Amino acid sequence: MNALVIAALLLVLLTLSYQIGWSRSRRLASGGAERLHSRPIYHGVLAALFALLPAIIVLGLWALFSETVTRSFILAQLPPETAQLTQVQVQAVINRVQAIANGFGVVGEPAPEELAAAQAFETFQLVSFLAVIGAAAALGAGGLFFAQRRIGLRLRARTEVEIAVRIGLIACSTVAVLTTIGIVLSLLADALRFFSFINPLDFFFGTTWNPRFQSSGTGSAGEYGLLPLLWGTVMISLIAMLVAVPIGLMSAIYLSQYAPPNVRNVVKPIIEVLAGIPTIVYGFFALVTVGPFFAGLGNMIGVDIRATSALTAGVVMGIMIIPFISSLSDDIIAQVPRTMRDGSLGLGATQSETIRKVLLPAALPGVVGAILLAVSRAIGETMIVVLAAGNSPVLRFNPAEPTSTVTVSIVNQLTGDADFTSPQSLVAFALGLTLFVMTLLLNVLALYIVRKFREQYE
Amino acid sequence: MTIGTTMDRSAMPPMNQSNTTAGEAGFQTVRTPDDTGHPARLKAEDVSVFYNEKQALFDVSIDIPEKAVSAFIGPSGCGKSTFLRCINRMNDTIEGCRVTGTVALDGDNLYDASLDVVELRARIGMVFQKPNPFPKSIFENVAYGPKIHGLARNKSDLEEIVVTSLQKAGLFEEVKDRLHSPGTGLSGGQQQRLCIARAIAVGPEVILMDEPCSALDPIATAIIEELIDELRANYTIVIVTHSMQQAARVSQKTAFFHLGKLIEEGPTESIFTNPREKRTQDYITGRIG
Amino acid sequence: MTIGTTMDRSAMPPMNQSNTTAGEAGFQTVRTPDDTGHPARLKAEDVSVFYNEKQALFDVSIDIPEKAVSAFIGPSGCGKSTFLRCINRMNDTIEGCRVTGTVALDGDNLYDASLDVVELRARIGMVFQKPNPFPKSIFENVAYGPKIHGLARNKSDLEEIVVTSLQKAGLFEEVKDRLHSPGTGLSGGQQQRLCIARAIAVGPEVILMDEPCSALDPIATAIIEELIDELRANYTIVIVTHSMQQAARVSQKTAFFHLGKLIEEGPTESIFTNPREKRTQDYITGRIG
Amino acid sequence: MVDTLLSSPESSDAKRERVRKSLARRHRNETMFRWAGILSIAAALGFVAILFGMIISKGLPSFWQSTLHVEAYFDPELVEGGPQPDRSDSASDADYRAAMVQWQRDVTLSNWNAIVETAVRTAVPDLEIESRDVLELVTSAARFQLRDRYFANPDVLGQTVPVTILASANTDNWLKGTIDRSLADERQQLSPQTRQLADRLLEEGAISFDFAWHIFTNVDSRSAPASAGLAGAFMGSLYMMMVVIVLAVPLGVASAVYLEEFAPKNRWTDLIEVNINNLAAVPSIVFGLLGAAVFINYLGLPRSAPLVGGLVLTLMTLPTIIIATRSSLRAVSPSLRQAALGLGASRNQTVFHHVLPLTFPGILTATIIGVAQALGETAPLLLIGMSAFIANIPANPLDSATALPVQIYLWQGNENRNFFEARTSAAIMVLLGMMILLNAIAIFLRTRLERRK
Amino acid sequence: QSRDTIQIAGSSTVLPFSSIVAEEFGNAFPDYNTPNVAGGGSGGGKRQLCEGVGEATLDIANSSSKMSASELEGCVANGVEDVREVIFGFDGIVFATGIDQGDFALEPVHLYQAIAAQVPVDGEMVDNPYTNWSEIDSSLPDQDIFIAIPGTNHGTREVFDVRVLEAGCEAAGLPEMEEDAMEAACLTPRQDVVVEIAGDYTETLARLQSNPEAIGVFGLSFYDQNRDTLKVATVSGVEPSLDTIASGEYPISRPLQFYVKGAHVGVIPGIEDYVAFFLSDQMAGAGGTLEGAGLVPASSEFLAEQLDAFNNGDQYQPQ
Ligand SMILES: Nc1ncnc2c1ncn2[C@@H]1O[C@H](COP(=O)(O)OP(=O)(O)OP(=O)(O)O)[C@@H](O)[C@H]1O
Ligand SMILES: Nc1ncnc2c1ncn2[C@@H]1O[C@H](COP(=O)(O)OP(=O)(O)OP(=O)(O)O)[C@@H](O)[C@H]1O
Ligand SMILES: [Mg+2]
Ligand SMILES: [Mg+2]
Repeated sequence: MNALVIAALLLVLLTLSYQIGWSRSRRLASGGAERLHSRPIYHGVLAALFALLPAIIVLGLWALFSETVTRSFILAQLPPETAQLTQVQVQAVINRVQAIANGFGVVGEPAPEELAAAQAFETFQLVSFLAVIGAAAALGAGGLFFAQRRIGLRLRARTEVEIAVRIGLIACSTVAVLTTIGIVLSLLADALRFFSFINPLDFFFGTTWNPRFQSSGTGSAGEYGLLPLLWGTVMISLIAMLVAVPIGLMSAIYLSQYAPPNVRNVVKPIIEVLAGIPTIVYGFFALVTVGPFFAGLGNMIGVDIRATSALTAGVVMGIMIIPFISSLSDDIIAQVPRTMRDGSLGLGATQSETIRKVLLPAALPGVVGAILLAVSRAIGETMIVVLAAGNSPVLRFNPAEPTSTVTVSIVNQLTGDADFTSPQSLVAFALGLTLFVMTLLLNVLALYIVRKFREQYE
Repeated sequence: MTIGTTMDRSAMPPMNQSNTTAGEAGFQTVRTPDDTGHPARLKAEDVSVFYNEKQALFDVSIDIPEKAVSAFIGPSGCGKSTFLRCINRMNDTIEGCRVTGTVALDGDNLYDASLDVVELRARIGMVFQKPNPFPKSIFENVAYGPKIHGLARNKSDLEEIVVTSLQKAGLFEEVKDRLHSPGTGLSGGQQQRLCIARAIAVGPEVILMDEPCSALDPIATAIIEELIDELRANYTIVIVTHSMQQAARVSQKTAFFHLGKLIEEGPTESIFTNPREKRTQDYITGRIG
Repeated sequence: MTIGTTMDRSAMPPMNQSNTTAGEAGFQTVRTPDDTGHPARLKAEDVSVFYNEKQALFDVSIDIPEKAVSAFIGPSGCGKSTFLRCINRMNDTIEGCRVTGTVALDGDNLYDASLDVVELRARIGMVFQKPNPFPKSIFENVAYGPKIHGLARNKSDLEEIVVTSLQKAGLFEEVKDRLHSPGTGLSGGQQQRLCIARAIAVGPEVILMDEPCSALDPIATAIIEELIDELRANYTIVIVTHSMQQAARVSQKTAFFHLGKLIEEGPTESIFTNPREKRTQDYITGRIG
Repeated sequence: MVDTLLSSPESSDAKRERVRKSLARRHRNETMFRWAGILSIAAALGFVAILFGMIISKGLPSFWQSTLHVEAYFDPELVEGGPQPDRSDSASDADYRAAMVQWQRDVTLSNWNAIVETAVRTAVPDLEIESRDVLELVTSAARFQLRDRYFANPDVLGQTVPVTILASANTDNWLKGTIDRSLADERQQLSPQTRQLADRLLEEGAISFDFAWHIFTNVDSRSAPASAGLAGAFMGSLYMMMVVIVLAVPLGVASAVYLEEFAPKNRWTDLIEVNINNLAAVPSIVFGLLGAAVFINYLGLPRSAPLVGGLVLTLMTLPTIIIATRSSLRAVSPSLRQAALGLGASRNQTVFHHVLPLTFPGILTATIIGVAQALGETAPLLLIGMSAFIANIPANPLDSATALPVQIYLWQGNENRNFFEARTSAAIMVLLGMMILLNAIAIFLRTRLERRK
Repeated sequence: QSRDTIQIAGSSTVLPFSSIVAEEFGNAFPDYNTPNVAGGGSGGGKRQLCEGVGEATLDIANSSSKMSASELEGCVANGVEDVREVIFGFDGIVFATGIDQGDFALEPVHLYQAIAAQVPVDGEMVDNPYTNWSEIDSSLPDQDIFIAIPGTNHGTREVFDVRVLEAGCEAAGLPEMEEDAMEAACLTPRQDVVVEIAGDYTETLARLQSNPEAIGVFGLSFYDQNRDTLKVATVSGVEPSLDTIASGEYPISRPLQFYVKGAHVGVIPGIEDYVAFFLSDQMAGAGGTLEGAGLVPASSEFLAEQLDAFNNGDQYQPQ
């Protein structure tokens, strides 16, 4: 209901202001001999911006501060002693009042002052909503008035709209940054709580991972050495890359350089399907087909290969990642200018020499980007590892043995049955944060390398 | 040097592409036999080229003499580049391009199934219309050919080849301090000279040049023309050019293409001074295009 | 038409870049005043350009006359294109490029902070060295400029602009049947003419051309030259060219650049017949490059 | 040596010799390279084939399910609650609604199982069999099916009408042979009587294997596994996919455009770049944590809603789309940008009119990969309440819903392996079908775009 | 305009039972929506329950483990003071092998000796030497030891640790040592032949299929539904069944419960009815629907007590 009113308000402002901006500037243009600086469309958009922005800002501010304002309003309604209570208690009281006002029951009989406060709060909610809507509408109209007065031949509407667009783009690219901040914030508190149980040194340098299940009676905390998980992650990702990079890259090369277009058009989407198969399917594929196959193979050649092992998980994960590398690389390689290819072929280079020595180096930054993306995917993958790696977080260097990874442990500990305030469960946050920081460092390094490489050739 | 601030070819007839339709029957190239005694190294016979369904070249037959420069001239889009690409089979790399007829080098048909295209292209080098240096250092650009063909025994060999090639292309002095900076950072003219150096470095027998000087200033052009003149003592050179002056200056044989057909070919001197075909005459005097 | 099968400038002195070092003090451009009565439209003063740390242009000052063709000549890499790009601030788009000094159009400094670069570029059109049509239809290529600048009121208006522009660029006849096929499918020469048509379509006041004919054959070149000659009645035109003949044919004013410096400028006739600076003379007669 | 190599005619033969010598090796390399390419593709396609083969061979049979065709008698003795309340009898709307609810409750409490039982018995009147064993034959949802029929049309009371009832999951297992028919009684899920009854009914033609439309029209069911369907999960996934496409693609492309085309190259943009690459490596469950904290706790959006799921998946796929879009932007030739700028196009216009259209195929690829990844994701949904048993088809993105991969996850964990193994594969087939459809749309768009070029 | 659908999340063990009840509830009460039942683990369910009071928060958390005191503190800190516990039945934990394997009559001590990383041999702790069941006890089949136990993230593991390993440990008679070391010695599994399953029972089943010699740990209901492929082992001579578990004869079982947010009772429509329906004989009682789905039912009196406590608003107090 509220949302509907707001949406309607914004929509009205939008159409009205655009129309006014557009038609006014158009009239100007047809009147004089001089040309408009910007086309009427831009004037319309600019007017719309001027009308909408103040309104949205008002609404946004309200969304931001309403909680604080509401809080202090409720507090003001309650007896002054309330403010003397501890923060948790104050919050509890405020929650009670809000719950009463919104029709949620509360424990115990509500006190009369609480009821009064709730009543006042209800009125306050309505009044404040009306006030905010009114303010937004008024400011929007003001903005529109201002904007339509500015309209003139020399008004650089386009430039201004473009600046707005630019700001919009910047805002979009900050979503990623905000996400990061959000992730760090949502992990940090609990990770710190974990470290209040467990010494960070034991965590970062421990070689045993055995969190146990916290039995209600015993206070056993278990052991939380990160290294076995980390090594498992590295090993499985490495194996996955060993499978995916050659196959993916060679497929991409073949598709973009050798295959006739109709083959390409058929094969490429089929390979892309691999990316869409739910990872749980891969997990079962690994467990039921690939694992026993490797075990059998090992038997044949006299090597002990376990059915569930880093090898199995890595290979299957590699299969899943193939399309990431092949599709992206294919596009990137196809974009290397044809003249480059001709130059090399004209010198008598074979197709493969041209690809290896000219096209690939030219496409390398992009390809490296694709590979990094794939590595990231491999590190973050859980389902396959859960099923295929044997969930055995022990520091072992033989890929034919079972292992486990950081992300699997995160999922296990987080969605398990353990007490959510115990280190068994909190360790997930510490693991998440650690993984986050580590991949961050890895990416900084990668950026540095790619940059260095690009500098050389551009 | 002619000086004129106004146009000297202002009365231009309207374009008359429709006069000579593509399928015209009984078409015959006019040939003036060459008496300078250069034996034919390359022989093209009835070469037609199709881009998908569209025919771009019609039954071209021509002999390219050894140790001489042959120039292809003709208006834009007439098929000069297309024919040039037939000679080292670069057309193979174009999707949908189909070549019929034969081109023979020393009597061996280049379109023979048993022929090795790679070897062929090492023997018949090519320089393109738009400069296309690799995104590598200047040195690597030139060293690329010799490396893949295994022409250098060792590093110093390679360096020597690179330096010599750059010198011959008239680029060495300008880039000697930055041999290891990227080739793409050069100006247009420098880039094209780099491409020429790159082609020379492989030591081909025939060199095909598709408007090698179109991006060069007169001085650099002169250097290249001089180089072409030097090289023709030992090599067979084919050059596509828009500049009739250039064709006149550097070539011994000229072929005139028009709308995908080879209209006239013969010793440069006779083509320019005494064209036997009306359209050649018209083109040279600027009446058709 | 000169005919010669041997080189006529075979005794070339070695390159002498080191003779004139970049930092040379007290350098002065030689100017021959123009008496043809074209008022200056563009005035450049002390323009220097740096690519990152490297200075590519040194204190260039020049007046560009209205309703006339000015030609920039000079050896490859001397900074002609760089200076041309200063005039419509295309250098802004090159990472690491920095321009000092002022360029004024009708007295307004183009490097003024309040100036709208986009508007400027609509007034000062540009044609590039390498043809660069958009990967769209021929029609869309030409219509793009008029569209974004709101020059056409309706569809038929737009069509008219497109057709006129194509006609002026001498391309209409060749492409009229395939206006809606892609512009990138044309041959090199056709592509460049398309780019010229595209620039004309915006109706600029000044047109900058960076070797517009380097990819064209003589006939097409002649058409363009004729067009330039026609356009100069109403427009200010600046052309960079490698061909001294072309400069001589089309321009009223010529400026000679060498190693990033403007060596000499003046009426074309006097530059070519009576150069006052030794280096200009040397360049024109082919002794330096 | 070198000089002769370059100019003297004698050495030309020597050079050719040298080129020749290496030629065999180079061609071998070429062939090997080519074969490496072909083998890679064959391997990739092989994997696709194996996976698909596995899934389809397992999942296909479950699209045909044992279905019972019998005549049901709506016995007035058994159906309680009296006549349906009439609108005119009640004073107000509220009263009417209350009366209606009461009636429905009463009707529900009737012994519908007895009606079901009778219906089955009439098909094989001669068989002596306990009612428990009869009821085991059919899905437990049968009684609600008959009740709903009565709700929809109270006139059937006292009539005998033909009804189509699904056999229970265990009956289906028995009839299809997914449970070993030779096993001893104590290892069978059904009593010997029920098994006999099922076989008889099949013989009589009362049970047939019908196409299981309900997989597409029903929602999940725990108490009556035989009638479990995918409709809810499918719609949930569809809504989430729409949210992801609507949000992630514009956001991702806008970020990529800003970073690649407009952003100055400085520390701030470096930071953003590293940041984005890093987000791609964050395990998906962490996004679930973030989503639970931000969207549900802080912004107060509803739990289990596809909108929230879509938002979380958007954040998750954003880096993929940004990275891929950036690399295709980077590949657009600078001369094109110059051409537009030189015509007086502003930078925005240059980017939006010329550069972006060229990167469309790249963006599409990025979108497919990103959306596919999002579509198959389970872990983050666990934390925002979407790995749930939800009995309604969501009508909008704010309704509770689950998603296809979650449904697959739930089904694969179902105890009744004999039945749900195939059903899980069937669900995977539907998910894959959705993926392939998505791909097909993208390919269609891509070829159209490429043709226009 | 408050939310009208009950939100439930938590333990994956309780999930099937809870979903069945929810579904039947939706069918039986046309005036209520069918509740939404999500997984996410007991910990996750309780975490979400304790995030606060209000529309966007959970109403009921399913759990296979008891809420701890610190968890309750966390709840209270977020304003969730009134949490009510409802125990509705028991979960039996069984050992099973593939159908064509030998018969196992296990004792906790056998399992301890098969699983522990170190076992006492002649009064001294040594690395576990056993590779074949018959080495542990000649009554066991001659079969390689390979056993899949629940991962440390599972509630089942707790019961397994306490009822099997610790019991077995005691029976085995470990040498004297400190309490912590003793616990570690009892509870640390070996890595080579023991695999900890982090996923659900399907995964355990898949492991049995890929390694026919393996023994797996399952819930009773899972075993019951897969009798055609699984063969159950007796523990201490008792065969697991609904009766033996309900009577306490079979040693390995645990209570299943859910926690209700008192503040939502009466606000979110249907919570009281849902709880009452859940605890009715028709559902959780002996012979009820949930028993058919493998729940070990509690006695009618016990269920009635639970319902009374809930209706009285008795708040949960951890021991
Ligand atoms: N790859 C191609 N696909 C289709 N048509 C082509 C292709 N390349 C060239 N053409 C067409 O073939 C004809 C001959 O082209 P070609 O490039 O050989 O001309 P040209 O004489 O070299 O012209 P220019 O002097 O402009 O380079 C032209 O009409 C051109 O449009
Ligand atoms: N983007 C750039 N970055 C660095 N240096 C550049 C760049 N563009 C040009 N230069 C350098 O600036 C100098 C002048 O280049 P410019 O392109 O202006 O020469 P030009 O006279 O147009 O040559 P040409 O006739 O070959 O086109 C050259 O030495 C060139 O290497
Ligand atoms: Mg050409
Ligand atoms: Mg230039």
